[in-house]
Amino acid sequence: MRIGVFVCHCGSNIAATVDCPAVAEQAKNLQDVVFTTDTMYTCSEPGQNEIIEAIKEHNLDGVVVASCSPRMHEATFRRALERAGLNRYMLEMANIREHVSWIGKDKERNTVKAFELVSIAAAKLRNNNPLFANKFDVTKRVLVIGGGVAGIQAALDCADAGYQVVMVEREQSIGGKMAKIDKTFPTVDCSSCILGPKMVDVAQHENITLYAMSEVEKIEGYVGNFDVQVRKKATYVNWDDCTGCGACMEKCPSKKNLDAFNEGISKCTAINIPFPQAIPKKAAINPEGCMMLKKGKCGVCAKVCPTKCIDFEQKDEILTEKVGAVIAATGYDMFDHSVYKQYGAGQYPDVITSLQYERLMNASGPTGGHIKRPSDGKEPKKVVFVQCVGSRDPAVGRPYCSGFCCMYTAKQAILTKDHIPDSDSYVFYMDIRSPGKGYDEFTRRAQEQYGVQYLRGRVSMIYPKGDHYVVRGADTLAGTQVEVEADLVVLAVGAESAKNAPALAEKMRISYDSYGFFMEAHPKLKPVETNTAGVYLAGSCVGPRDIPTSVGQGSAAAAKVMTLFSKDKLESDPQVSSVNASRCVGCLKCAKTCPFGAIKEVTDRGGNVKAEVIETVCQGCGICTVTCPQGAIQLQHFTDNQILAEVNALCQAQLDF
Amino acid sequence: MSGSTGLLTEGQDLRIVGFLCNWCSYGGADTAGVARFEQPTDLRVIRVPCSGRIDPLFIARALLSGADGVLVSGCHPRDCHYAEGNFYARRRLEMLKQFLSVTGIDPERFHYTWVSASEGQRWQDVVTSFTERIRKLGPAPKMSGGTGYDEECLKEIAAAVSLGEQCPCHKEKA
Amino acid sequence: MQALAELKDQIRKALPELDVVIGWQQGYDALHTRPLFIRSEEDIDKLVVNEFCVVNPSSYLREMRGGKKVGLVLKGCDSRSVIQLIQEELLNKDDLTIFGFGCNGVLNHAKLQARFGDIGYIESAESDGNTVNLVVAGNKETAPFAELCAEKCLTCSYPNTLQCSHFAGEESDKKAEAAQDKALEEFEQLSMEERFAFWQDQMRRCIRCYACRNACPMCVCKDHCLANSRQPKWLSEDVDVQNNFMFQMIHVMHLTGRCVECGECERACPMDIPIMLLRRKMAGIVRDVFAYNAGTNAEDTSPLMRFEVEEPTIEERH
Amino acid sequence: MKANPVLPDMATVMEVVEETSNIKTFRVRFDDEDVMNKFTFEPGQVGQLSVFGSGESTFVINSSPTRMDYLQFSVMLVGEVTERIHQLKAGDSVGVRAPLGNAFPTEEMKGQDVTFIGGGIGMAPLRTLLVYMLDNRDDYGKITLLYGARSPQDLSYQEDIAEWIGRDDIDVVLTVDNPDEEWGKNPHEKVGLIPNVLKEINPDNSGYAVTCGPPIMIKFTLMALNELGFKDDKIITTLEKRMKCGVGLCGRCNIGDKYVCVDGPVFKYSELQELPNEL
Amino acid sequence: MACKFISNEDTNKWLEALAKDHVVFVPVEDGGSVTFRPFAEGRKPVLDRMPVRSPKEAVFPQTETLLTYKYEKDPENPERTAVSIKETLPRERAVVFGARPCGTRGMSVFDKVFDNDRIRDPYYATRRENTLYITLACDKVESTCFCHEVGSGPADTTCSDVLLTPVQGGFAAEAVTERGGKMLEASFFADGGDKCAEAEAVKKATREMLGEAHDYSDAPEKLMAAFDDDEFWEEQAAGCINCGACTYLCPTCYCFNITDEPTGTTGKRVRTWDTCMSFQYTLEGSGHNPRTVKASRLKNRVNHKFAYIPDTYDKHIGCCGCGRCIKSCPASVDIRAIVKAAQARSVKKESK
Repeated sequence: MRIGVFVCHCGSNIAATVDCPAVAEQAKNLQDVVFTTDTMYTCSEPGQNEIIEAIKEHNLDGVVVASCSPRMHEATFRRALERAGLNRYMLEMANIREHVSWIGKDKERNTVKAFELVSIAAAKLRNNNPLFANKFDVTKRVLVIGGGVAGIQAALDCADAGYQVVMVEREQSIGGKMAKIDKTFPTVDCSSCILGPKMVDVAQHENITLYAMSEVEKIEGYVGNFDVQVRKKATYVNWDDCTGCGACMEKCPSKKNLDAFNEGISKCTAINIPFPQAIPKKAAINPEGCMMLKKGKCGVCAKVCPTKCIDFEQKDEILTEKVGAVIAATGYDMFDHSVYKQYGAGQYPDVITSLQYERLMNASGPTGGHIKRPSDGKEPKKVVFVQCVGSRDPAVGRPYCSGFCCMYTAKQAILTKDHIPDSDSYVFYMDIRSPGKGYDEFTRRAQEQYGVQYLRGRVSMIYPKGDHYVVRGADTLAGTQVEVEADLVVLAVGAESAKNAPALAEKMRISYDSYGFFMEAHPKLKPVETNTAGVYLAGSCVGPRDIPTSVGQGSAAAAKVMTLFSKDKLESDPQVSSVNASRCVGCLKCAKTCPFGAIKEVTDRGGNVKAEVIETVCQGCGICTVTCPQGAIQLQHFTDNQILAEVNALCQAQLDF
Repeated sequence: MSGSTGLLTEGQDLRIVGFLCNWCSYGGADTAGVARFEQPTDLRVIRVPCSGRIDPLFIARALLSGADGVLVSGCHPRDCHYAEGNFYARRRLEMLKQFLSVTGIDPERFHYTWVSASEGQRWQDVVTSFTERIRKLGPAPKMSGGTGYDEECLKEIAAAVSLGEQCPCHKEKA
Repeated sequence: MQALAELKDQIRKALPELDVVIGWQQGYDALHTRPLFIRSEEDIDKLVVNEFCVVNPSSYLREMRGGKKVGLVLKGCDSRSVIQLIQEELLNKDDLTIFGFGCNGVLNHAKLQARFGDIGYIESAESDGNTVNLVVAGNKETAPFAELCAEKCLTCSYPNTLQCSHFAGEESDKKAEAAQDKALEEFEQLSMEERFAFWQDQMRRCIRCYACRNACPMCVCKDHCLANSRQPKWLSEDVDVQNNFMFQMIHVMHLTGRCVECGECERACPMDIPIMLLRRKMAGIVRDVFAYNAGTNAEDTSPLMRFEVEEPTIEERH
Repeated sequence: MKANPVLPDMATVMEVVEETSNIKTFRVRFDDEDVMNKFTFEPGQVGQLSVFGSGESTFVINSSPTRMDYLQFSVMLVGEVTERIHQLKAGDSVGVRAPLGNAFPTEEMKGQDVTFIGGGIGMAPLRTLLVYMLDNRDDYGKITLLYGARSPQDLSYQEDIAEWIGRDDIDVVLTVDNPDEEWGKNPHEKVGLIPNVLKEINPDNSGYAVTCGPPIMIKFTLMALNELGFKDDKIITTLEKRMKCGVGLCGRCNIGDKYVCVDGPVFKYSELQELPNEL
Repeated sequence: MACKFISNEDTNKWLEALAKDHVVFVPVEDGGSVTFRPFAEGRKPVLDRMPVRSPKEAVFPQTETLLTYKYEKDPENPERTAVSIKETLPRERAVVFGARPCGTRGMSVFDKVFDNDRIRDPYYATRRENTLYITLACDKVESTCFCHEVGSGPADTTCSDVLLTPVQGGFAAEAVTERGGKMLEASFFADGGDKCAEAEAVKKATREMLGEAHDYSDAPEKLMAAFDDDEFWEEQAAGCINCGACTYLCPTCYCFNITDEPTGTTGKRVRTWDTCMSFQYTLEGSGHNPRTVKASRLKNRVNHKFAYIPDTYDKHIGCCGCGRCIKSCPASVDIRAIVKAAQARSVKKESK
């Protein structure tokens, strides 16, 4: 091998505390080093040209650059090598700036250290091999999981860009939480008025295929080439023919079923369309309530259906789709406040959740927008809002802030005053978190303009007294215990990860935190990417998000997908693991520890089990290399021999000749 | 095999080998550099993609070959670039850490920790305190000697060879 | 011996369904047994079960992957290795038939040798479980069993074969009260320097014959051990203290959370190097940190093959 | 015999020829001119090539003793040592221990027809004998070469082949498994497995057949030669074994009580049949 | 041969005297086992037990440096690198004291292979020339002893320079070679007197303890006849775990590996004991391996000792009968039984 060593002065950044010419001179003695030099700015145009010329002139097949951090300029120098016709992986860098010149003033010791870092780099380089990227096709279709506002936005952006979109929605209609909300903060405009048109766009867009009442069963493959199985749950209604006329709902005798869309504050029929603006507007039978499905008697809906689309024999259906990218926008669920025994454990009819309250206020809700107590239908005059129910409370395993409760509580308090002008509202809060455009002004308006009384303190107990409730809590500002009598108590429940989110994460081979929220590839710099290439995130599946953030992330994820799809072929990073089949004993421990599912079991010609790396899925972490007891699976560019060469260069005693 | 030590000049710096993951700790060390946080010069860093790539045996190899200390750092648990690498690393490294004592290699010579890319200050603290610790411990005892001809034997050989041709019974045959 | 007769009976009944049954037979002298591979009826009578049945028959399983129906006569300690291999999916439990019995412990040749001179001079030895009666160069000798038995028997928690398909004779009650490890405790009284010097001296004696590795039932890499590889090259061919010790490190690390402490490595060592100290230490750490006992639960997962996001038993390292 | 049979002589790489994607030919000269001048060997003998720090590997000396400008070794990339050898460039130092082993029975073959059948890297030992015979052309009868490889790009010694095709005192037939578009335009370019093409050529069975190549090819070529009526003691092949010392000490290349490194690598088929079955 | 006497006390003094100008390998207690180590202050020879390791290591150490090399850059032009190599012939003078006759006899195989008309290995030959063997005749036998069956015996003098026989109060000493005779001129030796007769009686008694000798003379032929009987070899090898204990402890096993061990720009080429029981031993670069299964590897070891060496070297059995391979085998594989089985196998086949 013929190695060239380039020691950069970085102006005086390195040269001030490292004797660069001495490092270059000493490096001449290293094995296989045939050329060394020191340059003022190696990364500059002339500096790079010097490398290129030296490669050609001295017939180099490997280069060590001693300069700044590889995190800074590795890509730069790799390109320089390529321009000179060398493989980009025949470069090693010695970080003599951040790790040497900038952290020590002793020039003599710095110089020794710099030389030794060059030695390590050269020792590793002697074990480097040219690596080549594989090219593969991209299926330019995207799967969007979840039809909430984030998913809708992502789907519409991708579809508008001309890509096919497959949207999978677990519920009967898309729209998500936003569809249930009455008004949005801080503008207090009608939620369904702004969401509705987008939902219609989804239904009508020629590039979008929507599967409602469906869930992702399985995802296999890798970026650009995912095979997705979708389970389309039985609705007992042939949706191709259903017109959403609602005739069935009118005649259905089973009318006491849980109305999930209305958060359980009202009942609905067994065959149902959840709300008038539902997309798709199709009826579905709840098998738990349907007399025909339970007892084989009834069938009224089938009789009244004008298109004869009722099918009691319908079964779940598995569909397969090929996509190149996945956007997960599975949203969140509401915290179940029944764990709070002191708040009545969900047993008091007039202690309700904030989302139930939204349905009470909503004109399309069960009360037609009139606020009525669930217990007796009376209009409440005193409404107490309790914040941080299931937020910022380690005792219930929810130490995080759900972020948006402060805002919606203020909104609900304001709306309460709008609906019932002679009412009084009280809010128990811990802190008011209102960062955002117009947010703080909004909470202030609730207090100052609408006279909502904010009490800073936790509520310790709610108990019924006569036909109303006593809310006992602390007022930490006044330093007293307070008791407020309420006709209705609204618990501002926090957000938690969607049910089954961990299971879905495992299907997508992405990670999730201990609360079940999906992990982004980097919380700051890669907020919508995951560690699995081709899988992106949007909205509250990552953590509680308000509407504008969710919409923004939907667009961001769509933009990532479009970037991915802008290429006809993808290149896989060759710094991935590779199995030496002749050493592999097929124990498959590597496959068991791979976080990405990048290792599969194969059988060789002799019938022996071997491990094989799916190069496009492998992310190059090297966990497998450590797991493999035979050292048969090696992470390219960071092989055992490469790292051992570095260790030996540092520690091994040199034999006297 | 006696011979000069590896690269590190004896007497001056100690041989401290660092294994740093590319995404967090190597970045943290860079951050410390950018901020000009002064550190002892003894540490030599080997960059690996992930702490999950660090085979405890690399550390064993370094310590057996004569390293005075080994410092490993990765992303904080939960912040692994590869999601799970440092979770595996934590278990593997902890096992080694606790095991070392039985081999007679002072476990204090090995330390593993977590430093994020933003924690330049912390990196400085980690390097400084670890280097101080190793300085206190001094150079590590070295493994030497082969089978058969052991240390004692080598001395004997030297003595015998110095006698050379004086050896009475060999003169005959020569 | 009741158990032996029952074992033979059970094997005889099961043999038609099996390709081979591995057990022990008398070796070249009174103190040695050797593995027995029963393939036909007439082999069954060669079976012996006594305090010299030191070999762990499951070490031979690695050669038998691939659908062979294998029967094994196993001591309690031996059976743990099979359970661990099943857990690692290296064996198919349906291919195995385990014949179990209650073990009263086995004798240790190195201890016999240390006490009575060369093992080759001991003509016979018999144990009733409490005392051992020997003939050494024509003279009769006796000694307490506990002083001559394998170290593992002193700390044995599993004298009866685990997860066996057939159990012969009575269960053994030779369970050690507390699994305290006196030898290790004693060793850990030494200073770091003394320990280092100890291993330096022991590793000087190692001849790198790899008997420890090849006798280990958990070494499943077969012919592809890292130690014999040049790509990757972890070890030099130099047989010296550093490389010899490095091999022990490799073995211990690869056995972390897998070692069933059967002691075969140390027993196989022709130089009698006490390498089980290292393995017992590691097994102890695994027990302390992960509350995991290798080879006792085939449904479990070895600690290094999994993780917890929060590790309450691992001190956070700052 | 040299004083120290395991001590190599220092030599320098003069030239490197890239034969195929994984075969390179190295031409080396001893550094000590005296050693170079005194060096002799016979066709078929092998040498150990050292790259210090990686080790030694055995290769046949595929130049001919009739042309002593340099020693030539062809090296296929298979492992650690060959990887380092492939990194050698002109001017680099190597160690050479040669000659080792036995040679082709060039005396006994005089006056006879000789058919060469080579496959892949197995052409190397044939090349030395072939060049030797061409340089002593009058001593031998009709010479036929059948050389096969996977594809046209996998044929080594292109320069030599071009020369041989041009001569009228040797018949050359080349065959490949995977032809390209250019292949087959000349009559000596065939497609198919070596044993099949051999039967097609049907050489005169009274002479010698020398064959070398991968084990599976040898197996079927020997069968074909038998079928064609060649006598067992006139079929010659070379064996390959893992070797270390090359001088019959280290033990590993034995087949029964014979050592491939001293009793081989050249064996007659009749001799092979005498050996225990452990190839 | 003249017979002399040395008292136990003087033996120690003699060793001290020898150790002044030799490396004197004596059997000592070494962590529970007995091995040969250089005689030094505080190391007490153990002469009533057979050493675990064989005396071959004095002349054929487990790791022998064949040469060292160094890559050196031209200070003017780093493109030019010179490699220099240095032959590292051993220079030690040594005495092996207290090896058993069987172990010493092991050298006879080495002598034939490493130093003959065809080839002379200078590393071995130099050490052999510079090493004296003072061998100790046996007065006890072990269950694994079978020296008498392979042409040796408890008082075999093959390859020894001096033979000591334990007698009351010391040793009867006989010179076997001329240089051995020189050694016995040392002042520690008295005339043998009636100790000589005592020694002869000890030798005779020990030989009698061994009993009748099995005849291995047709083993080469019978083993070769069994060569292709895979079932036979699989059965014999079933218990073998393919470690190298037998070969490394064997006084006659001489197979080795040669590898380069680099340390930066310098390094060495070493010769290390290798074992034919290992898979790597015959693994070829192409991945082909003529001995993939342990049965074929065990077959090679047995055949080498009982067929190939006798066939090549005038019926000299390549086994010295010390029994180390049996005694130290983790699975108690018994080479005697295997050869006997091969002999019996043929009988069975022929009788059919």
